[in-house]
Amino acid sequence: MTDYKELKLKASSSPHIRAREDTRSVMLDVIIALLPAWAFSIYNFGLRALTVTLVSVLGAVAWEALYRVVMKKPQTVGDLSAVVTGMLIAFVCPVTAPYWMLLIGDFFAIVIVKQLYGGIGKNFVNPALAARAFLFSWAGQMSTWAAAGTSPAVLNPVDAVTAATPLSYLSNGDLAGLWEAFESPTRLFIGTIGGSLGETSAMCLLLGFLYLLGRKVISWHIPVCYVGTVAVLTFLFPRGNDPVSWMLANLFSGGLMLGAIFMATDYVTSPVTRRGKVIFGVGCGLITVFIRYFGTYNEGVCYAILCMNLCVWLLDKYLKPRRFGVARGRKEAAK
Amino acid sequence: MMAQSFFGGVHPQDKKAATNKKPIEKLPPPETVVIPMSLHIGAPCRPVVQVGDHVNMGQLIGEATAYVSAPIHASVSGTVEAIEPRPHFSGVDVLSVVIRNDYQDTLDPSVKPVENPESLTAEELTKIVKNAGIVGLGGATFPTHVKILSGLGKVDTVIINGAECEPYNTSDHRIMLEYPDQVVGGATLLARLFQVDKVHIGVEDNKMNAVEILRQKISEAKAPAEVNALRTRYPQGAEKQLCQSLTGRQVPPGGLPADIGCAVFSVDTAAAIWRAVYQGMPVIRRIVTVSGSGVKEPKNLECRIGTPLSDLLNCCGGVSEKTYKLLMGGPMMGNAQHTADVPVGKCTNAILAFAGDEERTVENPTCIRCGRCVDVCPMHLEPIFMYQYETRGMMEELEAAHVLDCIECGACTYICPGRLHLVQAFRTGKQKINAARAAAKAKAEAAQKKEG
Amino acid sequence: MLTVLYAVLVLGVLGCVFGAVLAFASKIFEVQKDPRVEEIQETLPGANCGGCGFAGCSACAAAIASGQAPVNACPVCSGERVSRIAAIMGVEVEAAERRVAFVRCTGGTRANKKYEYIGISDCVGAMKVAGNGPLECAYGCLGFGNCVRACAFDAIHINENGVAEVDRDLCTNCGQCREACPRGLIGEIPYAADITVGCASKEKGAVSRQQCAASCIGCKLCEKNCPSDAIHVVDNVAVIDYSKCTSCGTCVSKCPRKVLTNIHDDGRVAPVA
Amino acid sequence: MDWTNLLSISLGAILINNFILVQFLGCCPFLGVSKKMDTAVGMGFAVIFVMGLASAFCYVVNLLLVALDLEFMQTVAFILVIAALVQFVEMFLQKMIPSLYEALGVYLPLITTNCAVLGVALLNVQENYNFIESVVYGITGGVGFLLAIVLFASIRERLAVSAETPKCFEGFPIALITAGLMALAFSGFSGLQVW
Amino acid sequence: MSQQAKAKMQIDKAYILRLAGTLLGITVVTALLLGLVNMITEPRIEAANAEKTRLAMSQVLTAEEYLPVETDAEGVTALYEARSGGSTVGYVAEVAPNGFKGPIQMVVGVDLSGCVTGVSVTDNEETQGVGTKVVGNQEVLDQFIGMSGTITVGGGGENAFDAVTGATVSSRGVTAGVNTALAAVAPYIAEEG
Amino acid sequence: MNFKKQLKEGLLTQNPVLVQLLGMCSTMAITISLSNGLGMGVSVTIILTLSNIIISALRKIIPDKIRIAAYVVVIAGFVTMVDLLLQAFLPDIANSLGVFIPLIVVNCIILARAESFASKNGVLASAVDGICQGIGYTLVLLVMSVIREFLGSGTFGGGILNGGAGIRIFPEEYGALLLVLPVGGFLTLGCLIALMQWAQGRGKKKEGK
Ligand SMILES: Cc1cc2nc3c(=O)[nH]c(=O)nc-3n(C[C@H](O)[C@H](O)[C@H](O)COP(=O)(O)O)c2cc1C
Ligand SMILES: Cc1cc2nc3c(=O)[nH]c(=O)nc-3n(C[C@H](O)[C@H](O)[C@H](O)COP(=O)(O)O)c2cc1C
Ligand SMILES: Cc1cc2nc3c(=O)[nH]c(=O)nc-3n(C[C@H](O)[C@H](O)[C@H](O)COP(=O)(O)O)c2cc1C
Ligand SMILES: Cc1cc2nc3c(=O)[nH]c(=O)nc-3n(C[C@H](O)[C@H](O)[C@H](O)CO)c2cc1C
Ligand code: SF4
Ligand code: SF4
Ligand code: SF4
Ligand code: SF4
Ligand code: FES
Repeated sequence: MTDYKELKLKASSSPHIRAREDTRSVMLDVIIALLPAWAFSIYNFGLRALTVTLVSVLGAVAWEALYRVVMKKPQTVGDLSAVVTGMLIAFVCPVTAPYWMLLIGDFFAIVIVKQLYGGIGKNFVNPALAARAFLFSWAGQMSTWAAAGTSPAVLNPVDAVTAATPLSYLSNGDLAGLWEAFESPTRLFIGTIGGSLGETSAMCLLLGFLYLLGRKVISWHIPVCYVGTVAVLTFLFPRGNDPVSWMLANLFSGGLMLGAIFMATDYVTSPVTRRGKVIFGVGCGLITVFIRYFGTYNEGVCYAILCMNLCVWLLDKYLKPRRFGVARGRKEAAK
Repeated sequence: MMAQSFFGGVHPQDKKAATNKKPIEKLPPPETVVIPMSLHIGAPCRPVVQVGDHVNMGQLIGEATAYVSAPIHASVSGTVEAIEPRPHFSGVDVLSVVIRNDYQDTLDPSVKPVENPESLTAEELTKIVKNAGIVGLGGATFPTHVKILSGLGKVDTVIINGAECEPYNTSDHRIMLEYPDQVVGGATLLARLFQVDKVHIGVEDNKMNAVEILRQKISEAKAPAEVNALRTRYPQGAEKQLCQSLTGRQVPPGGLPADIGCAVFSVDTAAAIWRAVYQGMPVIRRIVTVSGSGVKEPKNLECRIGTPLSDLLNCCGGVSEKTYKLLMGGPMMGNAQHTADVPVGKCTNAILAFAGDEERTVENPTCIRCGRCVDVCPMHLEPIFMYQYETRGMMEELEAAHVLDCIECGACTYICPGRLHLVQAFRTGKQKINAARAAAKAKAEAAQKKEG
Repeated sequence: MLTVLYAVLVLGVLGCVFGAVLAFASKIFEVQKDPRVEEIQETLPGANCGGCGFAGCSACAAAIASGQAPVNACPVCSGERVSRIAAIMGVEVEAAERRVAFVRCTGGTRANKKYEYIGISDCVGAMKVAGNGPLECAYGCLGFGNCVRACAFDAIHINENGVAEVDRDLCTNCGQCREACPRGLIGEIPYAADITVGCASKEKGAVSRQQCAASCIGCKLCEKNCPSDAIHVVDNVAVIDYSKCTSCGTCVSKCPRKVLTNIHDDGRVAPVA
Repeated sequence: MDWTNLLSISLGAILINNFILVQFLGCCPFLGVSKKMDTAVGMGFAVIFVMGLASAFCYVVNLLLVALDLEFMQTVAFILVIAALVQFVEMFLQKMIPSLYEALGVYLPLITTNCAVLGVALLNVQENYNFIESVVYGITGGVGFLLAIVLFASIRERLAVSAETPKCFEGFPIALITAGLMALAFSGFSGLQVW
Repeated sequence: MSQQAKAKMQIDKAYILRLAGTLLGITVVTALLLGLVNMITEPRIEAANAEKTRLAMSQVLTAEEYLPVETDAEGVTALYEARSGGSTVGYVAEVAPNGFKGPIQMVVGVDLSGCVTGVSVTDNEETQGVGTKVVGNQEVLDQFIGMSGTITVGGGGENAFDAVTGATVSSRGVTAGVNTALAAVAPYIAEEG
Repeated sequence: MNFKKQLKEGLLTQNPVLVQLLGMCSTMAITISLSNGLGMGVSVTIILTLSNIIISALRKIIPDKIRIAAYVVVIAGFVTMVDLLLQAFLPDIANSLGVFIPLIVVNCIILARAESFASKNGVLASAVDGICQGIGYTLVLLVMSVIREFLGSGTFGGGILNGGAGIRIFPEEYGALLLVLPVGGFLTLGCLIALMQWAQGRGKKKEGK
């Protein structure tokens, strides 16, 4: 029968089976969830939406590969997290953003924010959002918005047709002007409006949300708490006399959905416990509304998430799960 | 009733279909059995036979040397060939008694049923359990008589653990199907022992046929027992989680089920108690599931304690040459073996050989902070941080993160997409903490001695 | 001119007042401290390695100053440092011979493996997996570097053979690595020692020959040939009595397994062909 | 008393013109005492305390200087006041409230040479704040410092257990980059106008 | 104060005197030096500042002399009457509207017909590269020349200031400053005319 | 006394910013143009040298208890003098350095040198120390300024060359604005110190071999 001495055995500590999901498959799920929004952006902004995203993804992957080679560290591009970062960087930039800017953004996100701290899982702020904040170095480029339904030239989009985004109406409290320009909340929801490449279609982003929820890639806590907080605050403190439409306008414009679904949920830069996630989401919502109402930036999502990123370790540290076997509310006996 | 469940846990593919319909086969006893003198938690036994002695089946060959210890019996009749360290499934070599089988299975005169099983006192029953060498057959191998003694008077809920939540394993399932009388009989004895009017038998709801058979036997025998179908979720069978599922109570940190009035026995243990009482038979056999992608013909086997692992595998048609892992125990808690020479022990509920992609380890495990480990930990721990503390040598933080609460269920490791070796780090960390504690204690004691 | 006068006045008054207030305050709020604690602490290496048994260097300094610990309590401080502390405390100590840690294994990649180990890089952790870790030899260095992580002085590293090796110049003999090694492999030799035994296997020769290409088989050739009676096989492994060893190198040339090395020859353990 | 004015001063000092992350005042203690949370918190409170006191004292001294047309002596006079104040407070605490001294003591001397304290005194003059405003600005400036250093320390604790930084970036470089990324996040508040 | 402390202090009178004396000495010498340096530099600094203001004013409205005028208009730090050849040619207002980061110090010249003759930014904290596109670019600021009444930001028309993209806040700031100046000057022009 | 050794220490091995990590506020805050860097560097060097001299001269007179207060007054005196002189003669630089000139008082470098060097060494040595450390500080400021100005605004020599506008190297709209903002200060100094540590590491390695 079998000669057991001949077997090439391995040994490890238990458990000896592992779930099928790994880092790569998780990232692949996120990419899949981003596809509807990406497809919509190509519909909305033309071919340049495609090329901009491709350049950004390639740039992110190339920087990661390069860094790993230069630093003589094991190659990690296979885990696809750089692809996600690259896609999201493109998603948060205007479609007219020049390619060189995207490459700089990729560099900032991948090398400075992520790899200097050791790569995936080690960075403390969201690479794509940090890149966006850094790209505000070129504030002019970052606040020129191609109008929906136009297709800026793939190579040199200088004379692209630009238009105001819903956010610029919101920051002036000009609800009437908003509906004049964008008709109805339905249009905002569908997303045939101006704005960052991937943020316009709440509909497609929510589709991605459902996919991620179904695949159990993310839990509902952060997105729901985040969007919920914004909804409550904008409903309670509307500008203009129509709280409901003011609230809807706030929910469906700007990067709120993109941020809440794909960026605030980034594992690496959000708390690991449920209670932590709830507070994280609420915090993001508060800061977002605060900046949208009072800030000089029209959009607060990026900075809100970045600021809450800074608090993650505090939330992790002070919101531990309740210890098994210790009754709720009772102080844990020391030993 | 669908019992309330515990927090966390995972749901791996159970892979039980390979064996759960296969009746238990009796494996012919081997030429020699190797019986280690350590088949339980606690102090190892002292051999009471010498090389050259003839022993009977069921004869005492190793006697307990401490309070937490259990006697060991010969599983075949024959001559003692050697008493020396031999490979043991724990990984280290252990002093073992090697018996050459004379194939007579001469029963030792000490093996005889109790005369008046209905009127046993708790004391007598405990003594029988002790002499029969019964230990936790669910895997922990804690001497059952010690558990009974420490629980007497405190326990108001007796639980029989038929969860069998580990994938692949079907030995408990087959016991419940084929020996329901023994299980129910054991439950009746335990009910009498702890003076409770009902024993809860918890069975995961992927074994509804066992639930039905047990219910039928209970009503036939009017036994003081009740079967609860439990949600299929690993680690439903871990005793703290089982207590929580059935009673809603949580065992306090560092505590035992007895602290919340529970006592948990596995179905096999219950059956063993019945056998000890009604047949006088000590623990010398074991029902083992042999399965896994490397095994040609998965089976449930009944074998003698001390049978080498290779015998069982051979009985199942041998293993594929691509086999890269041999396990004793289930895939979540079992131990990897480096040789097929190790013998079956009292705790061996399964032997698995893997030749497929079950392993799925990666070269550079990296945490992506997904938090799943935190979500699944049934003990409400935060494996991600415990891992970081362990690997950075931050022992104080590790201890403060309650690593000592970890039941090593492996749920976190199973789910981790970064493929970290979480549980191994916690085992290591626990050992280091305990070693440091012991060292500190020794130091303090030495200092005291100096002064005194 | 008036401005200058005002300037002088205002600042002068401020200076005067603060000078006086601080002077009063320093008297009223005076707190006595043992200045020696600070001095000793400055002399200590500040690595907080814990080798002394106190919680870091400052605790050790306090203990020395209060007389609870001897002036040479810090295992890391040698020679000059100890005498400086002794001077601070006003006592005398005699200098001890400098000793360093030594890893008694050179097997590593040359030792046979039972199986492929998968798991964390931790010697204690590896020993919890089947058969006390992947090596056939139960005494060999596992090379997962618990000792390396324990050393506060960067004095011990895993070499290219996959075994730990001490940098004798950096080693302070604090003993942290010794405590960290689950194999108990790390011994102590005089800093000046030349000849070392690179194996700790107590296995019988026949067995250890099978397990590892770099094992001491207890053949006693060294013992028989040593002109100074300085090397003996104890428990199947050679042991050197450094008080007798003259570094003549006879044993090194006789050892059939090349387990003995003169580490000062080329500064490191010679690889076996 | 104009509450909104004080509120907007506070908001400015804490978020918009955070002393560390926007104005670069007090970087040495920020970087030096932020390895551990508890020390960072201690430092933060010590700074609040001293910045508040310094604002008040310097305001009074400044009245004198202005009256005598001696504005050019502000720097000298302020720093003298601060140095003396810090030393006095240190001695006072050491004797009278040893527990507080244990908590804050080691940081107090560091504060003498903390740009933030002199900075707040000078900025108070520059912004023409009255007494109450000055004190509020001093205290909330300290609160901004506390916020920044606590977040910073918490991140550094996280890095200590998880980051794998290239060797040459270990220690201060990565701390500075971390501070830079924090400043990036705070830049979202720049130009905030609530009232 | 405890008896003990008193005793201690008495013993150490000399020490205290020494402390106070040393500090006194150092501060006195420092103050002396400072006072002297100040005596030398003060006139120069004042002259430089005055020259700077004059220069800025002459840039926005050429005149022979600028006489300060009392005003209580909100937001105006100073108001000057510009005179040439004995007659008033216009007014110059110093204003400090809020920009992106802080106040923008600027001077605005207004002629007797109430039209802007020039705008000059003397000090600002706007962001380099963004705000400076407005406050640092004389061409942009020169847009204001000739405007009167209330100026709007964007929207086209005669009295509209074209905001610089990406620097709307700074644009609004300077426009507000000009409007403040115009409003402050208006009553005087009305008097004059 | 060894001028060469002290210079090497000031510039490299004991560089006040890159190695001793002192005086970082001003280093990060003002280095956005060459003129700023140069102005600040020279001011600090002068003040450092003068205060070192005075403190060294007075070191035997000043009692320990009021040591810090006395040093601080001396330093503040010099700072104010420099400030007044700058305002009078170089108003543009004084303007752009703003509050950071008075803040030289609390620049940790000056007090640190006073404490650790001038209060223990002779007048001449202290003067040399002041100059060397000042040069080391100035050098870092210049490097920082040049990098940030170049990447941030696309110019070289801002505030000095080309009538104050600096020599334009690439169009302004391509400049990475954030590098001249606080973010850039932190990042640039971080990278510079990393570079220094890397060089030190290599130096050590070479020595080892
Ligand atoms: C040192 C030790 C002492 C124990 N003491 C008791 C006891 O007094 N009573 C009891 O019911 N179980 C006792 N146990 C057994 C535990 O309750 C439990 O069955 C065992 O740890 C394994 O359980 P598990 O398989 O759920 O991990 C003890 C176990 C150990 C290791
Ligand atoms: C993670 C985990 C899973 C377990 N699963 C089972 C199981 O499925 N069936 C079982 O009988 N015991 C299981 N056990 C052992 C029980 O905790 C407990 O030790 C046993 O039920 C006590 O009975 P015994 O002493 O009779 O073995 C498990 C333990 C752990 C820690
Ligand atoms: C770092 C940074 C600095 C900025 N500085 C200014 C500034 O000084 N002045 C200004 O008007 N806008 C500035 N902005 C731009 C404003 O935030 C805002 O985008 C702009 O005023 C809106 O302009 P728009 O409506 O013309 O697109 C800055 C933006 C960034 C990212
Ligand atoms: C649910 C999810 C969301 C993610 N969001 C982001 C993101 O917002 N920005 C980003 O750079 N990477 C994102 N990633 C990819 C990856 O986690 C990220 O690059 C890490 O921060 C790298 O350490 C995301 C990944 C997942 C699974
Ligand atoms: S930490 Fe321990 S108890 Fe929790 S899931 Fe992991 S192995 Fe199980
Ligand atoms: S499951 Fe794994 S990857 Fe996820 S947080 Fe836990 S350890 Fe990290
Ligand atoms: S090698 Fe061992 S004994 Fe030597 S310094 Fe390092 S830890 Fe201490
Ligand atoms: S010497 Fe010991 S601790 Fe060090 S690597 Fe070898 S086995 Fe591990
Ligand atoms: S230079 Fe040290 S705190 Fe500013």
